[in-house]
Amino acid sequence: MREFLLGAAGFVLLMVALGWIRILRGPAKADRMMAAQLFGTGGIAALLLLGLATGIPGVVDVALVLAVLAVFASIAFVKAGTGEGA
Amino acid sequence: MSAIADILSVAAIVGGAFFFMAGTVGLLRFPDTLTRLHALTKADNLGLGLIVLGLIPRLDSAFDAAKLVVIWLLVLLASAVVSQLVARAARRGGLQQ
Amino acid sequence: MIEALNLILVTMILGLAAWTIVVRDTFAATVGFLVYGLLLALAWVSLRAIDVALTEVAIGAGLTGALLIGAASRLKQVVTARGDEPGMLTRLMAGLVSAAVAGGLAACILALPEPAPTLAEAVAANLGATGVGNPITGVLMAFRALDTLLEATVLLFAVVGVWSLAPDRAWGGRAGPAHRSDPNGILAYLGRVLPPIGIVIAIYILWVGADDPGGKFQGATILAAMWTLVIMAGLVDVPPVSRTSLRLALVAGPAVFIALGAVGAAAGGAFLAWPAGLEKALIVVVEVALMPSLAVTLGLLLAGAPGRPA
Amino acid sequence: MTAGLQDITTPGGLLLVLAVLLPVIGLLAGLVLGGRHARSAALVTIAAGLAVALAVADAVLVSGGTLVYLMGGWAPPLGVLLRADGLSAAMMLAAAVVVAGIAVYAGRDFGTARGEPESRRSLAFWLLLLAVWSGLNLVFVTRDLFTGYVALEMLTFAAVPLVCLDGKGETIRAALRYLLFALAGSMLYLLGVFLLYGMYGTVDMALLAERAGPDVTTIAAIALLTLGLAAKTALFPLHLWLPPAHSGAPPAASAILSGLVVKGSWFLVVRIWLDVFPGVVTVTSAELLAAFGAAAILAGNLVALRQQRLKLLVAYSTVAQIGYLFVMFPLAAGLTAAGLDDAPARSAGLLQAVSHALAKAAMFMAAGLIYKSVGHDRIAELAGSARAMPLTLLTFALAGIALMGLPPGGAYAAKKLFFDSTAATGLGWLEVVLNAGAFLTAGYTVLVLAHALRPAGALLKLESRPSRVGELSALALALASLLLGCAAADMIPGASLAGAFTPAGILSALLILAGGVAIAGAFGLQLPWAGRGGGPAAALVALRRLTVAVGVLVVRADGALRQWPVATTTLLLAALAFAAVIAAGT
Amino acid sequence: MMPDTTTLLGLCAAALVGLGLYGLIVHPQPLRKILAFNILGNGIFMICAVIARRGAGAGFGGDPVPQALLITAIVVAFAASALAVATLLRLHGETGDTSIAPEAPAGGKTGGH
Repeated sequence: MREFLLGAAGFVLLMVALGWIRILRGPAKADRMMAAQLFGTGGIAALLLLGLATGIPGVVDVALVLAVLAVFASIAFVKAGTGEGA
Repeated sequence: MSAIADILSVAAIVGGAFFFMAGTVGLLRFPDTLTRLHALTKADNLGLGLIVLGLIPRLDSAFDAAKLVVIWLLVLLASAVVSQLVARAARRGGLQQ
Repeated sequence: MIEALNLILVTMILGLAAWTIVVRDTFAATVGFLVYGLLLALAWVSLRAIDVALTEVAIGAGLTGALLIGAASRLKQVVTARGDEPGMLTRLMAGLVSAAVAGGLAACILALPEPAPTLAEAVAANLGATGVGNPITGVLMAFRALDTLLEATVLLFAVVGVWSLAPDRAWGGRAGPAHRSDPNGILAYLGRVLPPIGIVIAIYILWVGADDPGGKFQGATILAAMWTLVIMAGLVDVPPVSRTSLRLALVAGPAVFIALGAVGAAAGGAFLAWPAGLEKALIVVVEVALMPSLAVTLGLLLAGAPGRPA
Repeated sequence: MTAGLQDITTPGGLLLVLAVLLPVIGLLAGLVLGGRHARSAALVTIAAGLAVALAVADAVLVSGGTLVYLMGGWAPPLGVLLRADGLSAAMMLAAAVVVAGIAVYAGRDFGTARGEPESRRSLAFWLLLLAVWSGLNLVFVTRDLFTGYVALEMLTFAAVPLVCLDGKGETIRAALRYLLFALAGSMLYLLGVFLLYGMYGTVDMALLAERAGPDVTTIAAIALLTLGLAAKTALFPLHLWLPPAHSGAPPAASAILSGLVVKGSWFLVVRIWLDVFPGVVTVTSAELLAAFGAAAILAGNLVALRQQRLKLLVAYSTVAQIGYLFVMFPLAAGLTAAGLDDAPARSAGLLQAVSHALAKAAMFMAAGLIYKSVGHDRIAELAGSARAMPLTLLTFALAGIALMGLPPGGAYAAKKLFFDSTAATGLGWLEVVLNAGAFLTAGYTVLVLAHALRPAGALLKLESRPSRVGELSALALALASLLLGCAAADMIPGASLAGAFTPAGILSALLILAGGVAIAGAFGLQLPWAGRGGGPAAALVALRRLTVAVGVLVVRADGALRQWPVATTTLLLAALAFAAVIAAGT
Repeated sequence: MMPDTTTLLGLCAAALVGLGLYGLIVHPQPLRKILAFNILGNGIFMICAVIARRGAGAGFGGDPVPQALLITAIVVAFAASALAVATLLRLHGETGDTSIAPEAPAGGKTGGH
């Protein structure tokens, strides 16, 4: 099971790494923001998989903080990028 | 019991990973911003959701399980707000570089 | 398997870092940095540094990311001018020298002694005397409490420094741009929904910090982020720097820390020695007092210099 | 584990904690009270801090002990140790005196009148002054390399905003350049600290000194620590940030930056080379460090002579004076290698640092008074100023004499100590550099004074009279620097003034002054005596053309070295060079 | 033969330091220098985390002392970035540009303005 979880973490990481191509290509800021959003979600998924596979205590808390801060950073980011005041 | 949980777990995680793949493919292949946004939200909502679902049986405490659900809800919230802002800005055409 | 995962991780980290350095567009570089910070969290977990991962995720990726993105958006129209672009020779030299330093460093890391020297046993042997269960909290609040006190102080110095950058006409006023938003819009909605959740999480992280990974810095960062979010949503404004209550909030944490540290000196022990039997209680009091002050401090650092009259 | 506490913490050790925390408490109070009260809080704190520094000096310098304090009762390697030896106590006292002098000087510039709302400049100045002081005291007493890192950042965060208190564009640019370069330095330092932990499992100086050996990682760590600190000290050629920052700041702030802040990072170099790794560093590597210092002395002084503006001249003089601080290292290494006590090197370095702190603060204060009263600081247009403000120009002259190393200044005593032991260590080349430095320093002092002493066509009209209190506080610091040699003669073995006032001694002092006139004539940018009387001989004109060409060349080279990419590349190259030289010697 | 975690991440850290230094040297735009400074910092922090991991013992996953030092250093580095960004924004507000190149060779004829 451990190997399966680690494999899943690796797979998710590889998938978001492919999303990086979108960051590279752009062309619009919106695409970069979406790719970053995908990275955030994938990163949290990989972190949870890695944490439970290795049984390190406290990883869920890291993911929790990451999730809260990711919301915050995405908003800061989208606001800065779009000037959207909604 | 444990075998059933394992099978469910594996199935959910495989499903989650699949949706991440779908999200990435959509992000790369779809022609314009709004359709890419559509693809992306699937990865966010379903991909992480299924992985969380698959991991919950592997946790010892209900508290940790609750934290996992909160994480998923937080990501959903972020995704909803970001999509809305990006979509609106894209419609106004304010995002071309 | 774990090695393969690490290899993927390291490749992605280095790729993103390199891209962040070389890409021309500054906004794109900050995107890269944000994503890269996220991946670092996985590296810290791989290194079993959960407390560090919490801090780095909260401060490194969250706050620093928001800080840089805000700056990038305010400097959008800046183009490099005045023939500042370095020439080929400069780049070549810089590349060679940086590579040489990195190579030397790699050699040093490979040459680190085996078995590694460690204070883990010493910390374990003395942790009982601090009353806390998390060894890192023990180090930060007992063995090296001076560093923690000075760190809170150094943040305060930075706030004074940032404030001193205000234009004179704005002195006493508020930092950053005024945020306006549709009171029924989605951002305002988020600004109402998320902070209560964030505050609960911050308090939880502070609370578990005594015995498990977590603590005041991480909690304070979440609070600062929530505060900033509410500001960005246009629900409240940044307080003006001349407000006395704001200044009290800034200094309260360090002041309590110093006062309780002095209790140790007065009780016949030493400055920052927690009297026997009260160790855990006093550490918790200091942490609880520090967290709001640190949150205000970090939030103000993020907000920047006053730029608008109150 | 507080049982063994009494064994190590000495009575009076709490003074060290007070020295660090009193300014912090003053800052907290000043921030809350705000407005006018910030200044009152600062002044009360400075009075109390001065008393603490005197008490430490009494316990350490007069009674000859050391003060030790275990923070929280925890001994290293787990805990953090504070210790004050003679070096610490003397530096603490010097810092306290300079801070007090600056506070008196700045009283009017940074005051807030009753009823006036809080002013940004005033609040920031007083709080940042306290912040700098706290960081300095921490540098002087800590025996923990990581706490040293925190102290360095305290200094940087407080010093950088002082540069641009006036809010002018160019000073903000200077502040940003300073901040970014200093941060690069901090990072190298921090990397060195972490590597040492990886090698030895401690960051305590005494434990490291016991355990350290000459292996690759330790040598790399020493190189990183040294260069990180050199960048923060602005050791030539890593000085790109210093001239604009120190010359653009308000004069009271320049006095803090030039007199005190650069000494903080230098002090940690002393600890690292003399106390932590005397067994690892080699004489050759110390000579390399001194070679940077020698280059600083020559280039800094020459560029100073080519300045149009007084404050830039004084800033370049600081670049040169920082060089003096680094010539002590090969002497110490040489004495240690020869199995001798390195006390003369320590004393020489200490005297140099204290004397410079006092004199340079005084010089910047005097330059500030000139700027404010005359309305500009263009050296060539200072004619008549000596007559209009004699006390200020006297201060400038006395500070200059102290910097040249004429008796009875502290720098004179330092040089004497130095020359007395160079013979034992075979460092004659440094003696040549030091003497050349004295001539060059005399050169720009003479140049400024000659301009100021020139009678103005009409009586110079001052924009405002210099503040009497300001003049007196500057003069007091200059006199303190000049009389430091007398105090040193009493307290430091080997630092006697005997011979200073014999005919031979007086002759050599006069020789330096005469040399200064020649140097000023050779390299000065605009000469006060040009265009009067008959033209000088053709040979002299040709000679001056040559020397001016040299001066222009040095200025150009300096401009090239101060480019960001060049300076940062040099920083890394120097780190690699140090690692290579130390490794080659062991 | 795959290198173990600490070796691999140690080498990664050294590479990050190199990348950060390169960016710090060549980027004319201060904001990019601040970014590079953060990457340099991350590399240094990672070295410390590797050192902590190597010192695991007494039931801890890593030596707690360097981990605690690291937390302090991360917070201080954030304050440094914040101060740098504030200075940069003020420079931009005051002068309209963000260059930190020296104005002109000091001294010589151009010293006064």
